[in-house]
Amino acid sequence: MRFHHAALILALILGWNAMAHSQDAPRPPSDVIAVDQPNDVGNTVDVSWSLSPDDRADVSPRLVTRYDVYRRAVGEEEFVKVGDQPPGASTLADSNAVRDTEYLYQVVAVGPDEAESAPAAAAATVVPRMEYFRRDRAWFAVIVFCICSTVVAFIVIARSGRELYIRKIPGLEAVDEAVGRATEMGRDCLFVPGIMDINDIQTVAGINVLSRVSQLTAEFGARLEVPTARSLVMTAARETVEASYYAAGRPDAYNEDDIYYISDEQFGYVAGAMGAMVRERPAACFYMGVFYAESLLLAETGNSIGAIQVAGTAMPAQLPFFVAACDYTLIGEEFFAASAYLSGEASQLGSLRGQDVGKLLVAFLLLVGCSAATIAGLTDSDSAETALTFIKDHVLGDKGFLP
Amino acid sequence: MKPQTLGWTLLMVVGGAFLIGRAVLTGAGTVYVQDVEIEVEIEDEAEEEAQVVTLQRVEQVPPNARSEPGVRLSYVHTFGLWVAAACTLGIFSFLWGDNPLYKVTEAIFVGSSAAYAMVVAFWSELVQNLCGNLLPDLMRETLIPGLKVEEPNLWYLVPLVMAIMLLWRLMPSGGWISRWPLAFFIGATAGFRMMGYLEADFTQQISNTIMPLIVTGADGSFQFWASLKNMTIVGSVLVCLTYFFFSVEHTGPVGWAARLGIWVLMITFGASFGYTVMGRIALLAGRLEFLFDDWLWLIDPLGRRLDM
Amino acid sequence: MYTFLRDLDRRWIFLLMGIVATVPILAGWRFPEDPSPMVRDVFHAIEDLPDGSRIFMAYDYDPASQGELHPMALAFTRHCALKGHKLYFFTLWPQGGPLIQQNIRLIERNFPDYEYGEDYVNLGYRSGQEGPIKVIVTDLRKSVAVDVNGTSLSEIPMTRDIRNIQQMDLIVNVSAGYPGTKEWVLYASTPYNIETVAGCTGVSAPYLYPYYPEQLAGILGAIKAAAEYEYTLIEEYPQLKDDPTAQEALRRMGPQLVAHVTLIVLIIVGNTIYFVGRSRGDVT
Amino acid sequence: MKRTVPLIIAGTVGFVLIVSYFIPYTESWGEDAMTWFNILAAIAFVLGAGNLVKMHLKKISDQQAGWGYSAITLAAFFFTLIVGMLKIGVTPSEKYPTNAWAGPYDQAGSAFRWVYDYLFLPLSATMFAMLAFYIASAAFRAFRAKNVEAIALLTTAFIVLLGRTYAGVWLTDWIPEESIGLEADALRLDNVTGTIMNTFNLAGMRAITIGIALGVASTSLKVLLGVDRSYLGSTDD
Repeated sequence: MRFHHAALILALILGWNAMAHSQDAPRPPSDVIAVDQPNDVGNTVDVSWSLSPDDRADVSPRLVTRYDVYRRAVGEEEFVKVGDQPPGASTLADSNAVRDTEYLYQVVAVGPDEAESAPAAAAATVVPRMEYFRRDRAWFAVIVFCICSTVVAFIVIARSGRELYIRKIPGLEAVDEAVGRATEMGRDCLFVPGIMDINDIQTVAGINVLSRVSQLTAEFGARLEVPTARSLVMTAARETVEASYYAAGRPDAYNEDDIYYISDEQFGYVAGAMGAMVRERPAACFYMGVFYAESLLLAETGNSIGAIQVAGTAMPAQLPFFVAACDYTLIGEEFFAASAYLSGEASQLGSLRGQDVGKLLVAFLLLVGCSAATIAGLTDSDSAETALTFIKDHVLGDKGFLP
Repeated sequence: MKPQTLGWTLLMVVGGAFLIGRAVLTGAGTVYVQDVEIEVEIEDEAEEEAQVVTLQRVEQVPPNARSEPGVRLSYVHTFGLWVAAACTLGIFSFLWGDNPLYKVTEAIFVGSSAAYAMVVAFWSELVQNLCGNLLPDLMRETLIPGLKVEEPNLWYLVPLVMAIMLLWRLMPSGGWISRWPLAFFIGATAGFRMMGYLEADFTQQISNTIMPLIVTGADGSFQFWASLKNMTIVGSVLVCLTYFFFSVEHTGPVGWAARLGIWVLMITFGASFGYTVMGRIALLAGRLEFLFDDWLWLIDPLGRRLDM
Repeated sequence: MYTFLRDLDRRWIFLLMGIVATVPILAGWRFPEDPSPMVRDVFHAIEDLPDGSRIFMAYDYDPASQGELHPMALAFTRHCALKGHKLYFFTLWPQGGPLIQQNIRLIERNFPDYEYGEDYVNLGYRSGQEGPIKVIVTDLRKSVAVDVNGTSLSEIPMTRDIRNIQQMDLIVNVSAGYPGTKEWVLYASTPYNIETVAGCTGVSAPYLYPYYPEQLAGILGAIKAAAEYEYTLIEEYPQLKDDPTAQEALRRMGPQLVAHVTLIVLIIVGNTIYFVGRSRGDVT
Repeated sequence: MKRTVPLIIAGTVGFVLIVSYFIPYTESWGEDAMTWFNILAAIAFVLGAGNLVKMHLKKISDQQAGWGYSAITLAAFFFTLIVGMLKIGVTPSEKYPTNAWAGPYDQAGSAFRWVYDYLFLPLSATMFAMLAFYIASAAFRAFRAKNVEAIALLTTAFIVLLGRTYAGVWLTDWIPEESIGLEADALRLDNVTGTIMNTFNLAGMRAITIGIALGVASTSLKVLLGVDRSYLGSTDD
C-alpha cells in the first residue's frame, strides 16, 4: 500500500518536474571549470562557472534561486550533490573531495519551485592532489627562519660571555623606589600579574618583574600580596617569590597565603582585587602583565588609596589609562625589555637584540618598498613596478617564491 | 556622625517608600509569562502510528499582554528581577565606599562565575568532544542523541590522561606531574602564536605600510593631502619603531626620532582614550535602562507597556 | 573655590556622572547621525554579497559588554536576515550562549520564514580561547560535532556540505576583547584570506585600525558606530523606521553626548586646578 | 624526568604546530594538537574552580576575617554548579523530545539560565558600567597637562571625544566645504577625528603591533627551545 502511494507521488513529481522544465526552468550556467586548489591537503576542488543568462538581479522574483553543484568520481554512476550557492555567486570550493580521486563536476541552475536547468558539466576531469610544501608561504618560511636564527645567534653570543649593550630603561628605578616607600610607611606592596594565564608571554614577563619586586620586599622586610586570576599563575608566582625569599636568606618571612587565586572570571577577579586593595591599603601597587578593562578600575582604586603605582603592559588599549593614572608605565615592548633587563640573563638580553634586528628588517623593507612604490607611481618604470610587486606579493604576500 | 546616619536613614526610607509606591501603584518590577505547549511527533520504527509528545515551555511576554488569556504573573522571574536590581545597586554602592552589601554581591559574583565557566566548559567541550569521541555509544544513548561518531577514537585518551595529570595539582603532593600537560599547553600556544603573529602582525603589517610617498591622481596631478597622509604614516611607523629600539642610546638623531615616536604614541593613546570613554558610557546607559525600564517602569523606549 | 575643588571628594564626580547619564535617558533625547565611511564599508560588506550567502557570526561577547555590543550584534543579525543570508552562530566566550539566543529570538520574531537548520544554526560555545579557530578553519567537525541541540552537523541541511569555515563568504565578528577580532584576523582571515568585518568595543577599535582595509574589510567601533550602522540600515530598509528595537544604539547616543561634554569640562576644570596649584606652589 | 620531559613535550608540540603551517601533510597533526589543547583548556576551568573551593574552605575552617563572605562564595558556587550540571529545569529539545538530557544547558526557563539572567548578567554588566564613573574621576584628577607628551594625549582625547558625538558635528558644521581652493571641511571635528584615527593612531598602533609580534616570536622561540623555562618553576616540586 505504502509503496503504491510513494510510486504515485514519485510519478507526480517527475511529471510535474518535466512540465516545469519545459516552462520555467532557468537556462543553465556555462563555462564550468573545476581545478584542484593549490597548496592544500588535497581535499578541495575549486569549481567556477559563468552565471545563467536568467540570473539577473533586476528581475523580481528571481528566475534563478540557487546553483547546485554535483560531482561524480570517474567509474561511478551517480552524481552526488556537494553544495549549493546563492544566485549571483559563481564559485564554490568543494572541500569534501577525496585525495587522488578523479572527479567530474557539473552545475545546475535551480529556478522557483525547484525547476532545474539542464546540467552544465566541466569540460575536464579534476584530481585533487596534496602538495608537500605550501609554496604560497615560501617567503614567509624564509622570514620566520631569518628572525628565529638571529634571535638564536644573539642568545648564543650573549651566553658566550660577550657584553651586549641594552639602553637603560627609565622606570625601573621607580620599582625600587616604590618598594622602599612602602617599607618606610610600614605598609604592604601589591603585585597584580595581569588576568591571563601563564601561557601568555606578558604574564611570563610580569613574573620576571615579580621576582625583582619580591627580592626587594624580602630585603626590606615589607609584606607582598599577589592576587592572581589563574591557578597556574598562582603556582608560578609562589615558586618565584619563594625562591626570592630563599635567596635573600629570609625563608621564614615567606607566606604562601599572600599569593592567592581569586577567580578566572575577569570582573570576579577585579571585584576581589579591588576589595583587597581598599581593605589592606597597600602603599605600592604594581600592575605587570595583560590587562583589559580592569586597568582603570585598579589604577583608580590605587589612586584613591594614595598608593604609588607602577604599571607595565603591551595591551595598546589599556596603556592610556596606565600612562595617565600611574606614576610610571612601561609601554609595550619596553615592558618586555624591562623584564629581560631585570632578569639579567644573557639569553633574555640576546633575544632582545634579536628583536632589534627584526625592527631593522622592517625599516629596510619599508624603505625599499616605499621607494619602489613612489618611483613606480611617478615614472612608468617597469623595474620599479616589478620590484614593488615582488616585495608586496611575493616576499610579503602569498604569490609564491618567484614571479 | 549622627546627622549622617540620620541622612542615610532618611534616604533609605524615602527610597523604600518610592519603590513600594512604584510596585503597588504601577506594578513595576513584575514579569509575566505564558505557557506554551509544543506537540512533537516521534517516529518509532516499531510502532505503526507516530507517537505525539507534548513539550511544556514557559515564554516571557511583555507586560502590556498581561490581561491576555493564558498570561500569568511569574513569581520566579519577578523575584529574579528584584534580585538583579539589588545586585546592580549592590555593585554601584562600591562607589560610595566598601560596604557589606558590596562584599556580599562580590562573593556571589566570584562563586557563580567560577561555577558558570566550569559548567559551560563541561557540557560544550568535555561531554561533546572528549566523551563524544571516547564513548560514542553511551553518549548517543544518554547526553547527545544526535552524535554521529561511530567508533571510539582512542587518540582522545591522550587529552584524558593529560587532563587527569593537570588536575593532580589539586592534590597535596606530586604537583610536578601537572607540568607535563602544562608543557603541552604552553608549547602549543607558543607554536601557533608565533606563526599567527609573524604573519598577520609582522609581514602583513609591513605590506600594509608600503605605499607611494608621493601620490598622483589619474591625470598625473600631484595630490598634496594624500601624499602628506602617506608620508605621515610611514614616517610615524619608523619613529615609533625607533623608540622601541633598545640596542642604542637615545641621543642625537636617534634621540630626536625617539622623541617624535613618543609623541605619536601619545596621540595614539589619546585617540584610544576617547574611544574607550565612548564604550564605557554606553555600558552605564545599558545598566540605567535596565533599572528605569525593566525594573521601575519609568521609561518605555520599546513600547512594551503601551496602553497600560 | 580652589581648595574646595582641589580637595573635592570623588564621590561628587560620581554623582555628577550618574546624573549626566540619567537625565538624557529619562528625557529620551535623540540626536541625528552621519554615517562615516568606515561604517558604510561594513554595511556594504554584508549588503553587496549575493542574497543567501553563508555568514559566520562569531559573537564573542558577554553580558558585561552587552550595553555596548548587543545593539551592534542585533543590527548585524537583522541586516543579514533582511538579505536572506545563511547564519552560523558561534562563540568563544562561555557567557556568550544566551546572547546568541537573544539574536535568534530576533530572527524568530521578525523573520517567520527563517527556519532553524535551513537558514540559521547555533553552533554554541567551544573552550580553548583562540584554539577552536585554529581547528574550525581547516576542519569544523573536529571541534563542533553537533549543534547546541545535540544534532549532528551532517543532519543539518546548511552544515551538511561545510567542511571548514574557509567556505564562508564572510565572517562577522562582534568582539569584547580576548579572544576576539584580533584572534580571528590572526588565525582565520589573514592566513586563509576569509573576508571579515568586525564590531568591537570602543577600547579595542583603535588597535584594530592597522588591519584595515587589507585584513579587515571594516570595523565598527563602539556604540557610535552601531548607531550609524542602524541609521544606514534604516535608510536602506525604511520599514525599520517605526521599529524601536531597531534603534537601540541610536537611543544610547543621548547620554553619550552629554557625558562626553561633561568629561571635557572635567578635564578642563581638573587642569585649571592643576595650573592654579602650580602657580601657588601647591604641586611639585 | 621532572624537567626534561616537559621541555621535550613543549618543544615537540610547538614544532609540530609550526611545521603544520607549511606542510599540508602535517595539517591534521596540528588539528589534533589543537583539539587536545581545547580539551585541556576546559579542564583548566575545573582546576580554577578547585582552587577557589580549596581557598575558601581554608578561610572558613581557619575562621579568618570575612569568612562569612567565603561561605557565601561557596554557596553561590555550589548552587550554580549543581543547577548547571544536573540541568535543572531543562526541558527536552524539539528534536529529541524523549531525552531530557539532550536539552541545552542554558535553555530559557532553566534554573541555570535564571542564575545567568538575574545574578551573573547584572553583576558583570554593572561591574563593567562602573568604569564610566572611574573614567570621570580619572579625567578630573589624573589627566593633567604635566608635559608635552601629556598635552598631546589630552588634545587628541578632546578632539576624539567631541568628534565622535553629534557635538563635534554641531560645533563645526559652519566650516564651508571648500574655501580658497582647499577642502576646508577636513577641519570639521568629525573629519579631524577620522584623520587622527586613520593616520596617527594607525601608525602608532602598527608600530606597537610589529614590536609585540617580534616579542611574541622571540619569547615563543625561547620557550620551545627550552631557553626560557620559567613556567616550570624554580623548585623541584
